[in-house]
Amino acid sequence: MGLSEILRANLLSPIPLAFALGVVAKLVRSEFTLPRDIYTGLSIYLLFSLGLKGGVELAHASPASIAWPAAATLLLGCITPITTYLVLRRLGRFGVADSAGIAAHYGSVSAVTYIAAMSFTKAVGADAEGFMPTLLALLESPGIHIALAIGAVKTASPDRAVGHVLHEVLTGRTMVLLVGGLVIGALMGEKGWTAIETFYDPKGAVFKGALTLFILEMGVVAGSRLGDLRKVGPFLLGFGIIMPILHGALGVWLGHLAGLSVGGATVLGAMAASASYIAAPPAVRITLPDANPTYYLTAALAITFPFNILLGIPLYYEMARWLAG
Amino acid sequence: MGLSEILRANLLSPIPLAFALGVVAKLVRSEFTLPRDIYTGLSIYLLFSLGLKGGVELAHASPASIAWPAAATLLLGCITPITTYLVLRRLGRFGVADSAGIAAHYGSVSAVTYIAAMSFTKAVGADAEGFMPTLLALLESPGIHIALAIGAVKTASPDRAVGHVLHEVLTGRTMVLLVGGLVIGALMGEKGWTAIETFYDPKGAVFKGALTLFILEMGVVAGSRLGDLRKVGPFLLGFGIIMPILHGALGVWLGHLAGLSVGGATVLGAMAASASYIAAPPAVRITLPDANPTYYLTAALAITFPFNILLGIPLYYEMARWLAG
Amino acid sequence: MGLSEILRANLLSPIPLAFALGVVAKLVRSEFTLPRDIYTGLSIYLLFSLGLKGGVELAHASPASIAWPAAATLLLGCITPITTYLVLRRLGRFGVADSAGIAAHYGSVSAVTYIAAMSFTKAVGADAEGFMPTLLALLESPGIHIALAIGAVKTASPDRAVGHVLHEVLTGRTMVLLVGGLVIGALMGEKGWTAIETFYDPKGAVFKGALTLFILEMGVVAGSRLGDLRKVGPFLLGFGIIMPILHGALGVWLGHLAGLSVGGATVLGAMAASASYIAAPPAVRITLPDANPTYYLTAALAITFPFNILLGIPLYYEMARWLAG
Amino acid sequence: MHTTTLNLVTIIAEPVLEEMLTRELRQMGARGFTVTESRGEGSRGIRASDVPGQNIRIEVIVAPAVVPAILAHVSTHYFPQYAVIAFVQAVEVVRGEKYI
Amino acid sequence: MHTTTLNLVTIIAEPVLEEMLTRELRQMGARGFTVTESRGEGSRGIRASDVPGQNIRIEVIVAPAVVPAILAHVSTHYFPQYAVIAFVQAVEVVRGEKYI
Amino acid sequence: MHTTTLNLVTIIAEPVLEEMLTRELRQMGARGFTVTESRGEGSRGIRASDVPGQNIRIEVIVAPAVVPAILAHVSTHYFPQYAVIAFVQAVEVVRGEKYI
Ligand SMILES: Nc1ncnc2c1ncn2[C@@H]1O[C@H](COP(=O)(O)O)[C@@H](O)[C@H]1O
Ligand SMILES: Nc1ncnc2c1ncn2[C@@H]1O[C@H](COP(=O)(O)O)[C@@H](O)[C@H]1O
Ligand SMILES: Nc1ncnc2c1ncn2[C@@H]1O[C@H](COP(=O)(O)O)[C@@H](O)[C@H]1O
Ligand code: NA
Ligand code: NA
Ligand code: NA
Repeated sequence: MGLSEILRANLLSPIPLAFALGVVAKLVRSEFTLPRDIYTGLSIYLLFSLGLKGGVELAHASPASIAWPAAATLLLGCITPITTYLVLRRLGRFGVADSAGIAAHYGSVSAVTYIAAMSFTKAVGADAEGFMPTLLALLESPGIHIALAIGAVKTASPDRAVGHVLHEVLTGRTMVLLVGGLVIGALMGEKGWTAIETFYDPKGAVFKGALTLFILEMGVVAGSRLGDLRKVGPFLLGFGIIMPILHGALGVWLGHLAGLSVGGATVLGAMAASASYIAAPPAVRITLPDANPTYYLTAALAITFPFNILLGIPLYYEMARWLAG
Repeated sequence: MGLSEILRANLLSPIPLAFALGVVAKLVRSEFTLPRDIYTGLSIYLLFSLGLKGGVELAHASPASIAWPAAATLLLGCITPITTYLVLRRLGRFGVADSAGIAAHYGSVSAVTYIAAMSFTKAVGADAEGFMPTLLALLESPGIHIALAIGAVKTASPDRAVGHVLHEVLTGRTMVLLVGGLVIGALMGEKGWTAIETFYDPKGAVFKGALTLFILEMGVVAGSRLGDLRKVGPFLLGFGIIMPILHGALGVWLGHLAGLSVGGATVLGAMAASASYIAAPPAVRITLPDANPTYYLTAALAITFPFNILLGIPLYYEMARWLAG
Repeated sequence: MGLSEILRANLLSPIPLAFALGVVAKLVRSEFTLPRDIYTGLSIYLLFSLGLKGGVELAHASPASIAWPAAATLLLGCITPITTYLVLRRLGRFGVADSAGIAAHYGSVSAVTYIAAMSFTKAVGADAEGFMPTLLALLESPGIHIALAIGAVKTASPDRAVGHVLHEVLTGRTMVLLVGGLVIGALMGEKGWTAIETFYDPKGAVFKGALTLFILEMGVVAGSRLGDLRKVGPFLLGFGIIMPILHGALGVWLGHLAGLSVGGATVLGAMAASASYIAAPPAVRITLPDANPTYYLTAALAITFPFNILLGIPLYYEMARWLAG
Repeated sequence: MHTTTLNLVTIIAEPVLEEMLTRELRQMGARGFTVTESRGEGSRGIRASDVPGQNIRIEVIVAPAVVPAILAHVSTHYFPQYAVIAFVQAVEVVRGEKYI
Repeated sequence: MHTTTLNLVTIIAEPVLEEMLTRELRQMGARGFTVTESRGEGSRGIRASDVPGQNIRIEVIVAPAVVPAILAHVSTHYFPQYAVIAFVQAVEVVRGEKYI
Repeated sequence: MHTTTLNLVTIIAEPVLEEMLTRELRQMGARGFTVTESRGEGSRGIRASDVPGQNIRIEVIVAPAVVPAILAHVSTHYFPQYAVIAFVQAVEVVRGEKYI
């Protein structure tokens, strides 16, 4: 189908619609919100599902087939925080702390954007490789570490916390559930998996249903940041859309070189284009207190995330198709 | 099957049994209770499910087929709060605040009673129309607004809050999830729905299972109000049973006139007969501080709700069958 | 299959793996943890599922077939707290309070160990009787009552609380959900059950999936107690492994005499071998303040529970097979 | 360390009153407030939430001059009809100007 | 605004003690109490909940005359064996009679 | 009932600071602390959590001698860049030695 149909189909899929509902709820000043523990519980469930399924697939995959994609992912984890930092510092004239803080977000990855990309590729019949969750785990922390390192070096920041914070990122919820899930999934094998598949399968209705509720709340959170869009200024607005496109293109291209399918390259592009809003914010808040949270939270949550799930992913898909010729 | 069998089948279905268990737990002074966030999470899930499924059905329904039922529903939303107010004020000799406060509850609707009616009609093989959730959304707020307006006019109540409160009702959890769900459901269409059906289908096991837990907790809450039954006096006790029957009959009749099936008329009757205990209480507490919460909470939760799910719904069904001749 | 394969299959099943992940997360000093309300909500769901399914099965079972197994279970509920008390007091030279406190834990039962035993027996094709949940409910409280009675008699303990505490145990979450579920399950029958089976069936994917998350958190909790292993001393370490084996053997043997199948005897053995960590701790803390919680919590959670799900259950299964000849 | 003596007013109230109370406190001169979920019992058991006894605990640091107005307000608008209590303490704060 | 000076006794304790403590406080003359969930660390790490460090924070406003009895009670019945602390402050309240 | 007069320092801060603050408080001589989840508003709305306005409320009972050090520490390390406030009160405690 053509781009326009693809876009339309994507916009009318549950993920963007649930996100829009959350935003609208905030716009009409509704007090609706998902209880915090439910929100956390859903994110735990979603991440663990990704890990488990990824582990089951990993057991099948040949090391060779993963090696290059893994290398490409790590490379993205090193490049994207630096490009982000330089663009903001040089072109955007942002301070060191703000530039490094935002770089930590864009150097990491958004699991929900990843999920949206996976279901998009499936919907258009271009399934990504089964080992993608492994790449998701690989992309989570390097970018944050590099960005915080840049920040620590460039600022006379009180490093009383840095070491502790890096450890927190490495042992955070996302890593425990993704990596832990990968190991469990790989060890328990098909037999163990089939017994819990209906509950944990990322392609199943339970996962998709829970995801819809989670994204509804993400919409509420993003909606509460819309007011800040004015505060962040035009440069960051543009940055929040153009940077993902550049990182997305880079991700798709590296994925292509690494031998990923069209679907796989699309998802890797979406991962590179996405910005973390779970692991990065607290880490940045503690190590770069001078970085303004309004900047990095608004850019990641209220600009880049919606752009990716609404338009970015189909765009990266087109890029991947074009590269695949 | 005959009424007695229907009653027996209804009493032995999960909903009344779970409610009874909750009440019994309270009677034996058990400290069992569902964590508050879980309770809220479940209600969010249940309401969103109703909205989504209703939206999918709505996409199929012809405007014509809904017009009259919708009109009938709105009419009920205007009549029931007034009848409630007059009965309490004139016959019951209740004060203005108490009468208006209780009217706000009985003028609105209980989503769980609606769900119980839907599964009852399905069980007896008289499925209600697919667009019923739309009617549920329509009946939610008018009654509250009218009752509070009566209260504001009749009392020299500090209206410093009324406007704000009406807005809260219109943008409350129920409305966001029902209306928002309806829109999403209608937009995503069959394709989007089938991907999440197992999770959200109100006729499915996940929905019914979650509902059972939710009602178990409702039983606990109602059980903690049994002690108040003595406080509310004989009139309110009778009111909590007779008023629903009258409103139920009116709802069934209007539903019948509006062209609803036997199942649809039964459900509309149950909606009219039910009393809200989610949206109404806080609204009344703020705008009518002189209204005694013990009255409206006990009547709605400990009298009318159990009556409807145990005996009321089968009764409304008999009325509908009788009208359908 | 041989014991080694059985062990291996058991170790690589989701339950032990999820538990291990939780422990490892704590070992790497991760701050990961399931929100408390989610943890509570999951335990409520799991217990209610066991009760409902057990009730459905109970409706089929003949009183005769349950009588002896029930008697055997109650007997275990009277013996195990006393053996525990004597072993700790005489051999272990523990104080009265500590001995009675730990006895209250080992005299009761761990629902998760029960579930692990049920799914183990199913996995090896030796399904246990359908009425096992009834036995689980029977074993919950007698042991706690007896142990606390011993403690109250032997110490000049302020009995200002004992009566109240015993009531709390009898009306606690576990009893409400298990007994209540049994009654509801028995009353609603097959028809009611099939409507919610996918959600509540303990052999289904939803139950198993939720269980995995619950056990992941149990691993975290147990992991946070590993440091205490040093504090409890060598005797309690050995006790936490040898006592279960003895109680397990006793349970298997009594189950065999009571006419249970190999699977049923295995599960009864696991129940007898297990130690409660939900109902017992608060009861002991209030009535036996001199008992050191570090002892009973560490023994039950960090020693006996892992031992049972990793090695104990397969062992009890071998015993049962051997007895069955 | 230079500190200033101000007043900490604690208001325990039914949850439905949170938004109204905090808005009014700001109007009466509070520069901020802290809300904590709590539960409790008192002379009057009534609540409009189906979680009986659920309360909110609002803490607000203000200049002593503002206290009488706050107490008068809650006394007239809330004490008669709602389950609400309020109490005042003296507290030492740094950056006293922040709260005035 | 007429206010009365009373005492606010705050007791931080293990969750299992909530029901017993609040019941006893009422018996000792408290007209009400407020409970807040909290967590903490102190000299004694032991807890009987598998959520280590979970605590409850009980606040009770009473007449000064009642304070010694409360402190004596918690000192003898709870301090030795449970993770419990208590501290007292003076507070100004409206409707002083409400608490006595 | 013999009691000692000590100081209760209450710090309201962004959640991300909890571990750092409690560790530093212990280093400065606190024998324990109590943390309560809360939410609030103040002059500075910024937060690094996507739950805006979520706060923690740290209570620590210490000897008066320790208070200046604590206030100085939060003033220099936290007030400039974080949403943090602190206030001090006098409290009567039993077992005064427990906190020193
Ligand atoms: N003496 C008291 N000490 C502490 N808190 C109290 C006291 N009396 C009332 N409260 C709190 O104030 C709320 C409302 O009190 P009341 O209006 O008496 O029902 C109660 O739910 C308690 O949380
Ligand atoms: N110095 C302190 N400041 C504030 N809270 C404390 C202090 N010491 C103990 N606590 C609280 O009292 C509880 C029990 O203290 P402990 O008996 O010392 O373990 C702790 O979990 C803390 O919540
Ligand atoms: N005047 C006040 N009274 C009570 N709490 C306050 C006050 N000002 C600030 N706070 C609390 O301190 C936090 C940080 O304040 P701020 O740094 O002004 O944003 C707020 O979120 C409130 O929880
Ligand atoms: Na990225
Ligand atoms: Na109604
Ligand atoms: Na046992």
